[in-house]
Amino acid sequence: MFRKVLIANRGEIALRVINACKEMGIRTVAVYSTADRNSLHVRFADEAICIGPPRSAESYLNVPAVISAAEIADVDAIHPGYGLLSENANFAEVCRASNIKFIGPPPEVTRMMGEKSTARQTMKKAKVPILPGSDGVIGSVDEALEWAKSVGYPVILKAVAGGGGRGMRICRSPQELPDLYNQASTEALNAFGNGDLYMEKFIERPRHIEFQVLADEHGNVLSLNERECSIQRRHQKLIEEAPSLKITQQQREEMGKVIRKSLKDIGYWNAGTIEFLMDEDGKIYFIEMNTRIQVEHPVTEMITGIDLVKAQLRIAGGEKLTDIIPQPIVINGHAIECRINAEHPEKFTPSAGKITAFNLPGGNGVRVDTAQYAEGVVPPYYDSLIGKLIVHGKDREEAMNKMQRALDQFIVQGIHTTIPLHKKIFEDEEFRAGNFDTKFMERFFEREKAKAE
Amino acid sequence: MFRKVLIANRGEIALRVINACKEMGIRTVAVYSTADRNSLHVRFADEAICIGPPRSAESYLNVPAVISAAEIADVDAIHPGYGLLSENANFAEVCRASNIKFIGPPPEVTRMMGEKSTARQTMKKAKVPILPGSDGVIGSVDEALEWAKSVGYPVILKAVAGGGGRGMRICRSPQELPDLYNQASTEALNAFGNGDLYMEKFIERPRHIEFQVLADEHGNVLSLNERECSIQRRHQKLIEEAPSLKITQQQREEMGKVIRKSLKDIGYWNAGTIEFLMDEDGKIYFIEMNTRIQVEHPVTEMITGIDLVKAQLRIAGGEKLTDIIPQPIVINGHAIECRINAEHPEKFTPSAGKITAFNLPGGNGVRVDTAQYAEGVVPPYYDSLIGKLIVHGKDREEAMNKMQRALDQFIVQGIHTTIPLHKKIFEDEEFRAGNFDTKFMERFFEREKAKAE
Amino acid sequence: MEANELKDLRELVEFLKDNKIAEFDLERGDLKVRIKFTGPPVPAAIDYTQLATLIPQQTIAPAPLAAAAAAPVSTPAAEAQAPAENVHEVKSPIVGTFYESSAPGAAAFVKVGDQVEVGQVLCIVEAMKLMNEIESDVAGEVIRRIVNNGQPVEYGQPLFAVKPR
Amino acid sequence: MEANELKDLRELVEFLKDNKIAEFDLERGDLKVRIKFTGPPVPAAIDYTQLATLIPQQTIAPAPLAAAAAAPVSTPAAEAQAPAENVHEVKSPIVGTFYESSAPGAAAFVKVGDQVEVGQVLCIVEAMKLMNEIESDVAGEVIRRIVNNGQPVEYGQPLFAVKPR
Repeated sequence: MFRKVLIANRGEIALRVINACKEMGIRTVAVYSTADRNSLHVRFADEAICIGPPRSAESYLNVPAVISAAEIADVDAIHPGYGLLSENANFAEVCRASNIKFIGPPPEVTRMMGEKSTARQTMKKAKVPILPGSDGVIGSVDEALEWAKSVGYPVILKAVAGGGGRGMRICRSPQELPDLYNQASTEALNAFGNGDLYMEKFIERPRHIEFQVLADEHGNVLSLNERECSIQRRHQKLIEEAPSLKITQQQREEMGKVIRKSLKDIGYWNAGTIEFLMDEDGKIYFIEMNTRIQVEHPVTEMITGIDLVKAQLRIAGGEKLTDIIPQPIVINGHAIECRINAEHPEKFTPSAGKITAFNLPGGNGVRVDTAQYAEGVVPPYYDSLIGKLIVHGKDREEAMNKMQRALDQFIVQGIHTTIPLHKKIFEDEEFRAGNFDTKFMERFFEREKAKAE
Repeated sequence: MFRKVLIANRGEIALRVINACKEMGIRTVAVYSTADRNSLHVRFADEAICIGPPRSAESYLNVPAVISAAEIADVDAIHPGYGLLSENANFAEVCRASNIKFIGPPPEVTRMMGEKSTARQTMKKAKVPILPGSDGVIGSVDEALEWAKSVGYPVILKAVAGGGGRGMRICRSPQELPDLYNQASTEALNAFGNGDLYMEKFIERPRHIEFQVLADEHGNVLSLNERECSIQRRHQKLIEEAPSLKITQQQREEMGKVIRKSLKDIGYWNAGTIEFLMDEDGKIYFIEMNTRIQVEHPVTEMITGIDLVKAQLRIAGGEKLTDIIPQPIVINGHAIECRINAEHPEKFTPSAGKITAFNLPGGNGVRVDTAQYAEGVVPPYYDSLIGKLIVHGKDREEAMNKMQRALDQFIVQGIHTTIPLHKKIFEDEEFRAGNFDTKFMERFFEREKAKAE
Repeated sequence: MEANELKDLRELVEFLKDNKIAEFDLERGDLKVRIKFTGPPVPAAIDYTQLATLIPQQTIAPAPLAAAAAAPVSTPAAEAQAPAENVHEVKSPIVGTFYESSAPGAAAFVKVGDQVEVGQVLCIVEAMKLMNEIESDVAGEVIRRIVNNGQPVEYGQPLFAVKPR
Repeated sequence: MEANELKDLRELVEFLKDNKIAEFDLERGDLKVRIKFTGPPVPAAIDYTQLATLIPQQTIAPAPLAAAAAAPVSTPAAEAQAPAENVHEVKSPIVGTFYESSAPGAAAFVKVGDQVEVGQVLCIVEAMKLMNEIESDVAGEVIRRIVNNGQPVEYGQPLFAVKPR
């Protein structure tokens, strides 16, 4: 196992990785910008090196600074956390060239999965279900009608040269298709000087489902089953849970097989997440792969009992999955995570500043991952996540009740947080019934607005 | 289920019960002394009633005040926590007379188990192994030699009228018995005016092992297996863990059977703990039964996944164990608890006062049960426990490592706590090897003293 | 400055602190004094990280008690009012239910305007079916009855305001 | 000022500090006293709930860095010393290893006592095999080299003390 690991990140995930290392007897090196001098990841690492001024580009994203720190501290490996340099293939390559183990997949795979169309083609080849698309220009209304018939309505027409919603039309029946096709093509021509269109299957009310995977460097792959992450605002996840109410045991097992085969084909290793959209019929379609640990990894940890960050470290250390993970993987109860962001709970404006009171909930089945503390400061330079509140109950009902009592006891003063928003979501009937999709928050805000009037 | 429950306690256990009630949709009523006006159990209960001045005798132990509060708040039931009124059979009787459900065993059983000799006889009758004793006066040296031979050396001679160690002798061989017998008898005669002696088997290096039980009001009893609580200072437990390294699966199952039968015979219900001493050969002997929830209940919760306080509430609500507890009970990993006391870590003098900084550890597998907070005050009137740090790992090694990193992150300033002591214990080789007994702390302090010199 | 002036100043500052005064100016004849205390109003010590004081304290005040009572009751805010100068509050020594008279329909032990003596019974607080007579711990005029007949009261809750004589 | 006046003043100031007074004016006849304490609420106000400042900060200071270096190094305490008045510290703009000369055995770019100009190379900080020349951002006399040859330095770590002219 590694003797010493540098954590190229900040905030709760840096502390999460430090904790895993400490519990494994690995020495830890934190890096930090001058804005984070008093942060807990600096406080609790064995060593800490200042790598630059507050702006991420000059510190946490500064590859030479991070690598220099790693060389000076003489570490064996670097854990990138999530965000920042975690999916930067160049950084992984520099690590390799510097003879420092990058704790993540090989740079070639990261690069391949970072290109959306390459990833799509790769997954398609590996028999992972992907969202049906025309994979090329649809030249005429007739061709469009035929393609739509083959995948079923609704479909979406998109400009090949497009972006920002222009040249885009959602089409729900063959009757309206010809007009919409012509409108979209004209709009695209006017906007981009190119009227070419392509088509995709459209999901009215998709759920966001993702599968956690672990793969060792010896070709073994494991699916740790799904997480449900449909509660999002502008594509930012707010609440995640596991398991999903909508994934059947059969689907879980089938996906496990598909994922094992596809990632073995690709040559993937370490932790990763494959993201899917689920349509109203419960069918799921690949959208993208994240080649790193995710913010919401704790919900999987709670129901499987597997420490994913420790698994990452052991995989990078060359161990085999069979030695790391007791199998078969059993799902135990239900876990939910709320992201606690330093944001105004209604306007979502970031809220940096000094925390004046900080009370963490505790007790049975409650986990808090945070690097904040009473009298800590939330600097304005980085993302707004200041903590994660995770609960584990014997079923979804118990987990929701636990979350409500824990949210009541999570007190942050001095800055705004999303805690009041979470409290309202956990009182929402649609949320509690579990019948939601990625459009949930839009409907929720409308309901809240209606209530307020 | 109950509509409203009064919690007749304070501190972390009051908050623990409040949390369980909240998660079950039960309304909570806290009671408090004027010294606890700003406590979190008051803050987080739905209602709170001041029942008297700081001294426990005039508030938390004041039966009329507690019952009045219960009547005024119109509760269905009272949860007594641990300590205070929890093993007061009179209180349970007043509850019954007032038509308020007491969440605990019937007062008759509490009373029976509170009398040491009755409890011993009861358990003996129910075939629970008890520490061999002469059960009466040993009238002569010859009788003493005969009895000692029947149970094996060492034995202990005790004055029937005794106390405080006078008239007490540990005897390790038949050669030394006659002299010791005469010395003890003379000493007893001089001290108490009565030279009568009785004898017990003596265990040189006992471990303290206890079994957690749950019983419903329909005659069903379950053993939730053992906890290891040998790390004690002057009979105060400091560290508890589960499972015990020294209990074999066979012993666990045998004890389960014996316990089920004996508690059914007694007519026990609700949660309870049966305490044993284990001798050097791994044989265990009943010493006493606690007829309440224990401080260290979380370690059992962590490895069984069963919420003991919720189980107490449901049992008191009349439910059957088979509906409450998924069976069979499986032991999952290893859990350890450190009691964080407001005490000087070497002198053990209580340390009341204002907390000026308070940082709780979090992350995977870490649970904190506390009612303290930054800027909170530890009043001088009550016991010194201010929090419990519980960790859960896949094995004892992981749990110990997790405890070490969590202790490093548990920061309390303004008062003294036992955190520094715990840190040292977790570095101790004897503790880490698990080869300890209830005399561990004496040896530990000697080693520490030797190190310091 | 002379010794006794420093002594005077000491006294002045103590007085200002006791009265939570932040700034003080004095001009008289040729004497001018100006004192300004540091930052967060000096002696007051607003302990604003005290969670319990930060948060709406519906649970700490007797609000739930009040809510539990059938009779319309005074608001906790009113109950929590600081006693005005020269008014003594007789407080409940136990948890229970407040009664102004010895039996339903009987005359109240005391009414506003009455002169009461030390040891005179003011009311009853019932706890566990026991009627506990609450005696005045001061001699003076009853100027306000703070709780309503039949209302639950907690330990230390003010029952009567009495102007001592 | 006379000796006993200074003594009086000392007493007055002690007194004001003890009482956390920020400003004090006194005028009498021809005597005018005005005292105003500097910045952060006078002497007390240690922000003692700041965890990061509370705890032995071995990890925040460059101690581990220093420990990692083979060469004997100055203690972090010394490095952390506040610069004396009129001394400018040239700080490392990057993380890396400090070298006083362009090659082993070559003469140091500068030595104590040298006059340096703005833009003059003072040393090299090596990061990822790249030799980064560090230029002076002030003109003046080099009065101290703060780090040792071959020592790792972090961002913002003082390298030289220069007395500007």
